[in-house]
Amino acid sequence: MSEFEPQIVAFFCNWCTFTAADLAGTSRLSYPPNLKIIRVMCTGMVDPKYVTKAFLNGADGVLIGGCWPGDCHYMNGNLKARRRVANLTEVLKQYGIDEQRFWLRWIAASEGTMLKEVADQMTARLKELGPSPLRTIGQMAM
Amino acid sequence: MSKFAQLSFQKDGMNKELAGFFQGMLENGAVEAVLVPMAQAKQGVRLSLVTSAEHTAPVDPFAPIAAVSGAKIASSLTARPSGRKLAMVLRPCEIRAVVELSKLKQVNLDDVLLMSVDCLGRYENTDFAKFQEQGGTSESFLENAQAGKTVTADFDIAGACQICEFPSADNVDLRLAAIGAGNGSVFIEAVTSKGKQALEKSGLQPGAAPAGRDEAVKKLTAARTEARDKKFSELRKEVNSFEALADKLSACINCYNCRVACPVCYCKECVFVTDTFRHTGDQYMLWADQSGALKLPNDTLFYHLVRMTHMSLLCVGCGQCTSACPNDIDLMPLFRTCADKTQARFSYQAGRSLEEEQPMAVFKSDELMEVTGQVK
Amino acid sequence: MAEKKLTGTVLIAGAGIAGVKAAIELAESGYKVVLTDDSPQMGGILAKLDYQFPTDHCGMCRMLPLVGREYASQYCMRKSLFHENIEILPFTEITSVAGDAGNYKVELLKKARFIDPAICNEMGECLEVCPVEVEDEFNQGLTKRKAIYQPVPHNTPRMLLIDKEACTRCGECLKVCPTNAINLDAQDIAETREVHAIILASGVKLYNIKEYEDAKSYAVSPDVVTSLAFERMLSGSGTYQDGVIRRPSDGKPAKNIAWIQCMGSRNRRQGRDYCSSICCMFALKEAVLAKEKGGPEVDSTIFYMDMRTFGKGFQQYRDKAVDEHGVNLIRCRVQGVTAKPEGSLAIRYIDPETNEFFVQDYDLVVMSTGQMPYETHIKMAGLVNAPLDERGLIATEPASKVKVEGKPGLFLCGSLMGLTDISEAVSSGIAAAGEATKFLTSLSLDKVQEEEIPEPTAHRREMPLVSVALCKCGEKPGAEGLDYELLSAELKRYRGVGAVQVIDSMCKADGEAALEDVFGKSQCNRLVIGACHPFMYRRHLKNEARKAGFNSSMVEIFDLFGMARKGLGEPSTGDWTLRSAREIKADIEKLKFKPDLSVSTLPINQTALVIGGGLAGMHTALSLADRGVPVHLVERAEHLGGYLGTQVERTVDGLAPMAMANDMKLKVFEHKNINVHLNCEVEKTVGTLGSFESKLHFKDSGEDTYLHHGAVIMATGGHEGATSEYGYGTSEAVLTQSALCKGLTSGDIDPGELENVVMIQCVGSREKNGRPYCSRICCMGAIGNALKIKEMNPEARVFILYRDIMTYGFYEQYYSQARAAGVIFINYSLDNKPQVEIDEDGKPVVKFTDPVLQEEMELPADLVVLSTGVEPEESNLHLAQAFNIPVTGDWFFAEADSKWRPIEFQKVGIYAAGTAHSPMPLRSVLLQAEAAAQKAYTYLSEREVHTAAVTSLVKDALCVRCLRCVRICPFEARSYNEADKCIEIDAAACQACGMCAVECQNNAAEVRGWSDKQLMAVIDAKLMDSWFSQTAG
Amino acid sequence: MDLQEGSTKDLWKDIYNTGNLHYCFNCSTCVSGCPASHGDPPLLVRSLARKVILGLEEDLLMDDTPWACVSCSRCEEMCPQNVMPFEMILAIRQWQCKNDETLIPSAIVEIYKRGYTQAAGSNQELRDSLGLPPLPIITNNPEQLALFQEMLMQTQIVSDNDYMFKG
Repeated sequence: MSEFEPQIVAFFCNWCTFTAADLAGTSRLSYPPNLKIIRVMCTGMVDPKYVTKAFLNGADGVLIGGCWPGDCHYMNGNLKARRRVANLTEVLKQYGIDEQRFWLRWIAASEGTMLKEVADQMTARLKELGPSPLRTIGQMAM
Repeated sequence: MSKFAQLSFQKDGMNKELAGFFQGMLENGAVEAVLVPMAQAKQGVRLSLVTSAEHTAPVDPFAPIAAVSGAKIASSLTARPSGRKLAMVLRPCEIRAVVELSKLKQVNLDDVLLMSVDCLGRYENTDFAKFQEQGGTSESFLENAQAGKTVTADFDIAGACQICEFPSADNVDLRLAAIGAGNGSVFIEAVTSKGKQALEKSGLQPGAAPAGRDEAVKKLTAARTEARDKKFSELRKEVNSFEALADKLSACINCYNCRVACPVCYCKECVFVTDTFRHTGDQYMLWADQSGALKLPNDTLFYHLVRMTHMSLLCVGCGQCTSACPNDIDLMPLFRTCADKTQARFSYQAGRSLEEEQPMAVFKSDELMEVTGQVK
Repeated sequence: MAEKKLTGTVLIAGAGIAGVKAAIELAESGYKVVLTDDSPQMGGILAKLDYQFPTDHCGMCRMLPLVGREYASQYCMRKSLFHENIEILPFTEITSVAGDAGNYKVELLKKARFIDPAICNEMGECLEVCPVEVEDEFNQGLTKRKAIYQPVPHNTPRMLLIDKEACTRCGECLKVCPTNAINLDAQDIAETREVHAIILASGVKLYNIKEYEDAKSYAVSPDVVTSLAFERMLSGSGTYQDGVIRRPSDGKPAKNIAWIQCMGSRNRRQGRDYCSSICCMFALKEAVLAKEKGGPEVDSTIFYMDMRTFGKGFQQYRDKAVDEHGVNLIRCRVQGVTAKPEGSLAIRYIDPETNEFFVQDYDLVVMSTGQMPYETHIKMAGLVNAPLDERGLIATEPASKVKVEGKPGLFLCGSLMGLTDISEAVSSGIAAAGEATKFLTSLSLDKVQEEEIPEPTAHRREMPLVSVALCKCGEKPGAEGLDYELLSAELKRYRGVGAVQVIDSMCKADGEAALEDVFGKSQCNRLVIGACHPFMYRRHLKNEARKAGFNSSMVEIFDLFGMARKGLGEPSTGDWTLRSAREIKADIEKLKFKPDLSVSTLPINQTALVIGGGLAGMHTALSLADRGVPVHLVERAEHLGGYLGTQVERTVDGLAPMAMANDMKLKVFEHKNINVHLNCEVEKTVGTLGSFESKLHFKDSGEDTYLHHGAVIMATGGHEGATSEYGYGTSEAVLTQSALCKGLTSGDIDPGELENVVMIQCVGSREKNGRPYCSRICCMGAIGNALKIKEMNPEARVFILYRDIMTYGFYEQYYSQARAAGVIFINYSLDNKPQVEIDEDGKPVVKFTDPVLQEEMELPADLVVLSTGVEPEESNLHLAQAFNIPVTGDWFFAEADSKWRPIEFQKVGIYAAGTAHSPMPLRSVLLQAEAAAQKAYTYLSEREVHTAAVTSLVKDALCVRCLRCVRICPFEARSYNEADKCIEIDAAACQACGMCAVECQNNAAEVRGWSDKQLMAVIDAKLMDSWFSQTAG
Repeated sequence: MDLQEGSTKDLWKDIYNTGNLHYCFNCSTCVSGCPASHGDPPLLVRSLARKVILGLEEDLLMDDTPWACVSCSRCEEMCPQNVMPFEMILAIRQWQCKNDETLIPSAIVEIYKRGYTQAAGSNQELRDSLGLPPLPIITNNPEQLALFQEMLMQTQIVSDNDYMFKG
């Protein structure tokens, strides 16, 4: 029985966090393959639908990575993302998916190390938590 | 300071008095039209748009029924305004929905005189029919309900109303106050200056305030709030996992009636019926391939969860979703418990005020730090 | 080649921020650019800064073109920059420049990198084995690097090179290099470029504490670092890896940190009589960040002489730093630092308030090392044989900061102009590009002609069938580890894939044929290309695809060496291949539902509207008109000239605003392209970039007219502030600086009769309950007048009571001149302002405290002269409404981004110039005017501009007009058309950030190419793979 | 202080007429590391410069601190404006003497009494921290001091004013 490998869908902003991921790559800071990175132009572009769908489709965790407040290429997309995340968290929390599985993190272009740390931490945390409760339902959302 | 006028009547004379009042308003040009619940030819009571003073006789604003949310009708009447002065007589939950819709530019209150009726609850449509057959009238309902007797032999007021903590409405110009008015009288309270003018024009003599009202409203609110909290904790115990949620929604047939009936689901067409969710056959096959078997329609849970994220911030707890469900899924408590959380997160309360920005319409750089828990 | 001559080409020497901005600007307006830099990296010191004042954020990417964005790279500029029209040559020296304006022959020397980037597969095996370790200059020597290194860690491609000096030629790298990309015997390569104009942007050096002896008494320990080193200590890519600010010596957390200002600056004795002009804000920012990052227990102290917070928002930043963050400011230039045996650093200083001495221990001392002019000036001047002025800087034309004196076709920008901060560097880059454009148009040179490739029709309605072309990069051995067979097999199996083809080298000529083959054979209507570093020649690949018959919006390009490869530690073939497969499948899904992205063209009304007839407005108008752009110049008053042009005779730096204004007036009125409207104001405006309509209201006649124009420049200027302090208005002898200036020129005031003159600075300025900002020009103004009095009557005693003398950059020399002339400068603090009493015979008596002697002073003055600062025009408020653009709390216009877009507004097509933006000296006003003109010209020079293909759209049938999208759009790109009752999109303004799409709950708002359909399909693909890879083991 | 009455505008011309003096912008470099600034009263070089520039004649005549200067010329080396404060201090001393032949700087008395003008003990702490031995101060050595004072008595200025030194 091989160890449980959590599936993490990671929405990274094109400007800061995706650059950090790149940087981590070139700096040979390997981060766990559990991350399924999806590049979006801005965290403000991440629709709650995407997160919900990811969970319904069996993701064990969802990570949204964007620029620090003030750094956003589009001025304030990350601030809007933060409100939406807070709202969606309240909804999912009631049924057993909470902040431990759904992360929003600010990771600047230079913070390759932080990206690795966040990825490692989240993977480790999810390994502790085990598979997402939604996996068992097997009711997909397409 | 608000102003009161009293309408006194003999038994079964309430609606006649009210009809007189509306007639006055129309005749004296306080408004040019009134949207108000009216008794229909055979049976039932429906919101009706009255433009002639001669036709106010059948008004029955306190009738314990709301077949369709008045907020939706308010939207159709004002989103593209007629320019004519209109009075709208609505229940508190409908008023709260109107408040949210006006923030969303779906209701335009410019030429509107907003009136509320005190609400002790409504019966589901079918139950209301029975209620009428059993000879129930608005007056009898008001009397019994204030005495705490809403239950009849085989039915009670809608679940939403049983846990509704808003018997009286805010953000209105005029209130039709029945709670604590004592039998044989209804009060008309002018809340805003707009309301005062209208009241004056209607030709009624201003008088004293109903002595027992505030007390009675407080008492009722307290009772309903208690019932609400009880319901919340029950439901949270019952539906505390996605499995439980799935069970709860197992009867769902994806007819989307709940969103059609929902007063704050204001989209022309729900995203779930747009191309975004229209897929090809092989797409379905592929999805089935992954898990071996695929429940269809496949997006039940997805739909309800997304509707919660979209609408719970604006949910006013009217319960129309439950009423509309052809398979008797009691959606109201699901939404209210969710709304309770989401609205609290942004210390927002749907329908509380016209000034408060809706949570998703504003954002600050130095808020919700706990979401990321990061400091520079 | 004759063709080349036809296209206007500009060489930009120096790829610092100013040079890069100039390059982007020229490229955006369609000219070719050759951008060189001596160093192997781009971005100058900016590459090292994670945070920039006064926002404490990064936003470099906001410099990228907005409208023409598809021609340039769209990612963090730390990675690097790509633009169709820019040839970037890092690590390249200019050895000689022959020829003259319009026809320069530039000899370049491409220094040997010893690693061929075309072959290098970037896996960095060599980095591992290289035995040589040297100080890493990117981290200011705080860390070590190998002899083989990557100049900037973010760089993509990595641009590895070998440090010639450090390399021992041991050959270890050669052994491990799988692609034989390393050649230790590589030679520098000489090349020639023919260009029409040259922009010098080589910047200046920073004061080097190792180089100069006057740093010795400070640099006594490794824990005394430079401000740039401290920047690296704070950076995520520097030494701040574990989130703690540590001492270089022993790695202990630094809690008590001191900054010492003016290291190497403001030092006549060392022949450096200038102010570096960035260090004060730099130190304030670092002091604040140290507290924010290090936590409350960190203590920040700055030792300074004058805290020069002259820029927009700087003073407010200082106040915040002190009041909210508790940064200590001590006005004392200390003599040295003492390293204590136990490792702490002792600084002895005199407390300016009490004249008491203190000795304080610090864990870390930061030396604010300033900018050093001259060296690069001399070098550059030598190259292009440009004259140097008496200050030792490259001489520019009197009023211009960017036009080299007597050298048409030769321009300056950035710190070569004198010492600048980012904001002015960026403005100057734009201005220099503007002057260059002017010059190129005067030679009637062409813009870059795009290769016309017919766009094949998109087969949208057909069932999507995707073909995949995998480039082997000419068998680049780097691709070993990627199993092309397995990958193609895996992809062939995937539904919706019509064909998979491995092509030898797509980027080479034969790639084209191969693609045509793919298109011909398969019936595919969409194409995914997998290649290495596709971002370098993205458009090339797309064009190839187009030629082959694919609609270019139906083509996705995948980087085989990108995410799939990165993040793998030691990749086993399987991992890399499997990852690539997953990523490509995701791309396939995204592509399947991709709509046809046809570029829309935006018609441009090639006329400009300039609001404000002051020097800024007139200069902008002339600059555009000279390039053949028709201009409407609108002025509220009866006459042109504005405040400066009608009130100020001379400025301290020898300009004559009034004369200049008169001269401009003549030109303006005579100019066939300029239409002057006096006595009128713009009441309201509708429209967007390219097609504005403004309603003009004439005050006396009461008439209205309507102007149609494609762009707007706000040049509303400002005026001297009002005051009732210091007995102003109660005595003839109390007057403002401008009154004194007029009096002196008109002769109404005779300096011969003056015995004592007292000037008071910052009247109502830099006060929370007054004007919270610094007006920047008052110190220079006062000094100018003081010098004039001294010159006409050396016997007169002139006192200047000041808070901080703001003579930044080379204005410092006027401060020195004034002191030399005997002007006496006495500092006062806000809590102990001078007092002015008017005695019985109306003579003002000034009372103040001399902080040096700690003594109350009293002096009857013949004149008390007040510097009452600069105020913006109230009309800004109205204009802001009319044009839907923001103003600051002080009523100056609020630009889009204080550093990266200082001239623009969020709303495209509207620009600000001069004092409308913030108070500034005349030369800077003209610089901004030039820049604003250029920004507008970029669009106004075209009949139509192509908006980006990827923009947001409205599905009207689904739209309920709730206007949530309008309210949330950060670029004012969405608006509600009252007449047609529908949402309209300004395709030029839209940046496709997708916020509207999320805000709109039923997707009535959507971004082309980023639809929910596509994104959700991608999510499917990502997870789908994970499911079977789990089951498949 | 009334700058109209109480100051001599051109005093600096008499005392220290160099182009450099006026460049002083009171940055405090001269004082922050000045050994004599440890004295009591401290030598505050920048204040002297300010007094000269303002022309505070009275004040300056009474001022003993110039005599506390130990001629280390650090101020000279560090002054960013090349004011040459040490030169200025010497100039002030000369000017003081010129203005009052009878002036006997208190510094001489100090030298007579303890062999030096400075509170040399003041940096003992620093010396200890650096593991340096205490300074060989003559007052620790009475008979040497006696000889020293005897020697000074030979000089004219001391013997002529011996009343100031005895007891």
